[in-house]
Amino acid sequence: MGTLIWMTIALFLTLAVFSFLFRDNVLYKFAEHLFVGVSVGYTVYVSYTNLFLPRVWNPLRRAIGDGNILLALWLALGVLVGILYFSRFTQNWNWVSRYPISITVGYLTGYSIIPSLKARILSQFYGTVVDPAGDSLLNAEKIGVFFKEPTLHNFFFEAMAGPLLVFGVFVVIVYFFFSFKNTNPVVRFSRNPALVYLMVAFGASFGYTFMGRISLFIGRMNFIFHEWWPIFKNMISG
Amino acid sequence: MRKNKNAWYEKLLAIPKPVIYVIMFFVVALPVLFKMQISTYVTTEVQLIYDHMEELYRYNLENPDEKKAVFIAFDYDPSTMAELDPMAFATLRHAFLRDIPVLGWSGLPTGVDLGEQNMHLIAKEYGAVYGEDYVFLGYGYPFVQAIIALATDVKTFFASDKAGNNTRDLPLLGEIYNFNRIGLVFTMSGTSYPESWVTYANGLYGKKVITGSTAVSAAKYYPFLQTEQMSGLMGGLKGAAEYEQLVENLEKEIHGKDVKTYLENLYRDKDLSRYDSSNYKTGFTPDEIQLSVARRSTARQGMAPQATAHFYVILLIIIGNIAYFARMRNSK
Amino acid sequence: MKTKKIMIILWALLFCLPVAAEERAPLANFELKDTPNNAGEQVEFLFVPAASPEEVPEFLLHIAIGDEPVKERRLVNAGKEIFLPLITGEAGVPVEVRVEAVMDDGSLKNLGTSSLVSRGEWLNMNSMKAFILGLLFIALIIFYVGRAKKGKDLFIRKIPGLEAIDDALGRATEMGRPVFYVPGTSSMADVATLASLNILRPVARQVAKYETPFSVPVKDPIVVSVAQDVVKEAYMAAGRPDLYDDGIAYLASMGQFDYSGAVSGSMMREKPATVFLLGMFYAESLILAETANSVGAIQIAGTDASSQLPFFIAACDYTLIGEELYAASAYMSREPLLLGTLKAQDILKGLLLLLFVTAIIFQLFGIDFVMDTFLKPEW
Amino acid sequence: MKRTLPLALAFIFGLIGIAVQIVPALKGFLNTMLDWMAIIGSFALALGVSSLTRHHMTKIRRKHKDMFFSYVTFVTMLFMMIIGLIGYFQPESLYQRLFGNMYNYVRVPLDASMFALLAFFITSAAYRAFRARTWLATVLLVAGVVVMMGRVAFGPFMIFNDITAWLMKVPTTAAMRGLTIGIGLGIVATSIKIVLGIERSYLGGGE
Repeated sequence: MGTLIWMTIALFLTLAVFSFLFRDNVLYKFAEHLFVGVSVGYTVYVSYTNLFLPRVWNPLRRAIGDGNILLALWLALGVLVGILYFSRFTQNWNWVSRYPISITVGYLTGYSIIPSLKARILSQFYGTVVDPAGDSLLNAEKIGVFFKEPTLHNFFFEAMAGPLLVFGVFVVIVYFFFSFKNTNPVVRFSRNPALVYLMVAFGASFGYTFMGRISLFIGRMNFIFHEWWPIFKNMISG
Repeated sequence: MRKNKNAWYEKLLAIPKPVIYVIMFFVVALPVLFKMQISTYVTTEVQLIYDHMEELYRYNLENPDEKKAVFIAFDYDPSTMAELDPMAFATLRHAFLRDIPVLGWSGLPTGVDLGEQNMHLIAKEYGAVYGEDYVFLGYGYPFVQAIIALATDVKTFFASDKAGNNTRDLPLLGEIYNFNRIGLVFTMSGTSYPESWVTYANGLYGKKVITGSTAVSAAKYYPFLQTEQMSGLMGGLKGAAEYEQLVENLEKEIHGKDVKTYLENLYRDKDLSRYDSSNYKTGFTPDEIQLSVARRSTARQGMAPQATAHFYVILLIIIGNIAYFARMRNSK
Repeated sequence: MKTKKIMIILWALLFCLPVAAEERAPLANFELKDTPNNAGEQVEFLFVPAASPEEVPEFLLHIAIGDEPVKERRLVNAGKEIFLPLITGEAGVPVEVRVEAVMDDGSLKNLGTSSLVSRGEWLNMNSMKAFILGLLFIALIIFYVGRAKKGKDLFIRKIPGLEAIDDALGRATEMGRPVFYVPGTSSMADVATLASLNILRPVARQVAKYETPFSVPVKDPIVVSVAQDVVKEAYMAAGRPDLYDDGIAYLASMGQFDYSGAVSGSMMREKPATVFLLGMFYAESLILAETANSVGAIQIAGTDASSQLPFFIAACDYTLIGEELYAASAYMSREPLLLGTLKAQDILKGLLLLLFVTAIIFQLFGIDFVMDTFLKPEW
Repeated sequence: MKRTLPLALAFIFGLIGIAVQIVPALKGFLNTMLDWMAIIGSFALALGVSSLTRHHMTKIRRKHKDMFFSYVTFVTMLFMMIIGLIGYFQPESLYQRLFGNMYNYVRVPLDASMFALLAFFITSAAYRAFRARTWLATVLLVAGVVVMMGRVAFGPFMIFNDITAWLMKVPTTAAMRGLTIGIGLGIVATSIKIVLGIERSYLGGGE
């Protein structure tokens, strides 16, 4: 019985959210504000139990208990810096809150430099010279496969796949040059091919994702028809 | 350009969004409601999975004292449950149907409860005994170390299983505790964990790795199939539906057409003292039978609304384009 | 006589050698190695079984790390080499591994020990390539910023999404409807959020000038305070501090979908004429973009999340694709400092492309040198 | 103090961020640094909650017509925090169960349903965007439709499945890779600008 009540609440909230598709209404407003409240309350709870206690409070107590003064001081300093955020609640001292902000921003941006260079630049280029198995993308053998057995499949999947990939990466990168004029022959030449690659990629990704999004809605329908309804039916029939 | 507001094409071009939404709602809801199923076409990469499992079954028949197990890594959490649960169900079913021992864990902290729950759920439908036929180890963390532990003795890595039993007390783990006696590795995940399984389990120890992935990430695993680093792949609901179909055919062959009667009689003549009620309660209520039967076709039931929704959107696009061209022609 | 004796012994030895060699043929080869490029928190144990699985089904390892009690691990002989990372925790920890072979009759045979003291390195050579590339980038930036400061005119191509901003803001003013600015749904850890806040400033200044109602719903608590500062300074710069209110930038909610639900709700109620969706987005991108479309707003979107770009392209009027988001602050401010970095970025990109083409050409002739030296990322 | 010190802090901590990656000996410090960021971030949460509170308080004070719903947000927020924390310190209590139910039957379905709205939005976006207005829009349209057909292809239509595989493997990978490289450069450039103090918008931006 208890489960049924809770599941009915879930059903009601599901329908309230879907009602937004037609127009903004009281049900949706209620669901939306309830959602914000529950979610923020939950985030505060999680931050306290999963962040503050295990990563601030307990290590601090342990560090003091173990006599690890250096670590304790460092953690306490972190707490102090964090407290500087509260200066935003004052009128004249609110610029103090810039300190924790610049520390966070500085550290996080500095930290992102080397991984970005590695993962987003070097390894992407490297992966365009050779495939994961270590074969060259401009592989004469694969083109040979096509000439031995000239099928459409071999043409697109073997012979042309590598060269087209390399060409595509090249023109797309050139397309995003900002400081070269359109009269530059390389820039002018790669413009249209780059746009074709981009549009194919966007169209294909859109179509590819469609299925996943529909699955989500099917999930909700399954909940209503195959989870809530049988239990409800059993309840009223006996 | 003067617009003819009453022309048919103008009306089609400006279909109000709520209308699109309502039709969409029915296009998906009706197949779900009427449990419509469409026949699935089994692709080679899914057939491979089935064949590998059957091969393992034959091996076990020939070597009854040296049975090999299936290892299932439930590397997913509730966010990708809709797509990956049906795969896990089909795999577990196939293993229990063929009496293949099953070991499992989850590589995600948020997937541990889900994985354990799923194992007990399906085990119950085949009367499998915890500790003898299957074991859920818990949270495989740190991930790579956990995989490597499977090369030596997994009992030293997991001193106790998820439920807190000492792993040395579980008879199954006394026999099967490392890769030597594991025939297949399944990983179901929406993350990049399958790549790690390929690197370590396949690369280092030559194990056959089978991947179940979400539809979105399936594309990136095809290269691994070509190089045979992966021995099979299920992508999204479609892959799950294919495997589900194959397993159901097998089940009908073994248990007969009527699953309901099979489930009702399952625990009738069994020695119930072997079952630990903290894992699952033996016997089925009518509700549970209904859910179990429904669960055998979750993925295939998802396929029909999937297909209708796709056709609906393609139809919409075609209508939009026809109307657009009609407007172009008339304005010229 | 003596020589004869020696000769006999030598001959005997020579004949014995194959026998002795066979006896000494190791059942396994193993070695402890220091893991390079780390702080000594881990060492590696490389084990290559030489005996067949029938002969030696298992090996027994006795692992001693520092003062910890000796651990035993069984290693099944699969005929494959095995690579075992051993955690030492810090540099200077002695590690010793003794190996025994478990023969098929169950007897144990000692194969010897391998030991080592874990060692930390000063520099992670795996990151050096990226580090040097970063230094090169900094040098280029300093060079081109210097040139820009001297007043050299730097060309920058048109970016349609940014050209449209003025018109979009003007439209909101004419219609008397508000402007919404969503600075992405990520935290400060994403550089895209910072890029978005860089665009927020000129937008806010323009909005203040036009006296248009403005709303910046945010998802992350730190981003809220930064966004408030940015908007406040922009209103001051526009000479309208009287219009500023701390409620312009506010925290709408903290989770992915409660945030998008709350923002879509506000859009439906306040009917903005212009909506900016700039920054890092996840699946909620389309919820925001479609709702904005439903209320008839002009949407200017931009993100570096390539998985969300298709949705913005499909649903929005203007989209800043990937990198354009980062170029925007230079484009809009025309500050020489920022334009200089943009030029440096292009030059570096050109150099990398050149390197890439060279690597491909060399690779075609079977020379991996360029590729391996300059492009191979080592983790 | 107001501007120079924050810029200096960003510079120093930026260098620390770089250093922890190239000096392995600092690895232990990296974890401490991450803890530090978590500590500082946990205080920002208070700012967030206060901003949200302020937003809704203003609505209530101005007697906005939706002020009732602002109360809904307040009450549920406090309710979740209080029962969550009581439940945390009294495991297995009624509070913990109530909190669990609020999570499973209120938050989870709301989250899933909001996410599921995408099924509708993606349809209307496709209807609007996939029109052959220009030749480029036609490319987008054809690629999109072919892939959609490929995703549910069966029997004789399996050819679409092959085309889909090719489209995803070659042109899509190429374009995404090109984008990723450019974005990577943009990220690095922006990061360097911030560490060097060239870009200072995040401090409010005034000179």
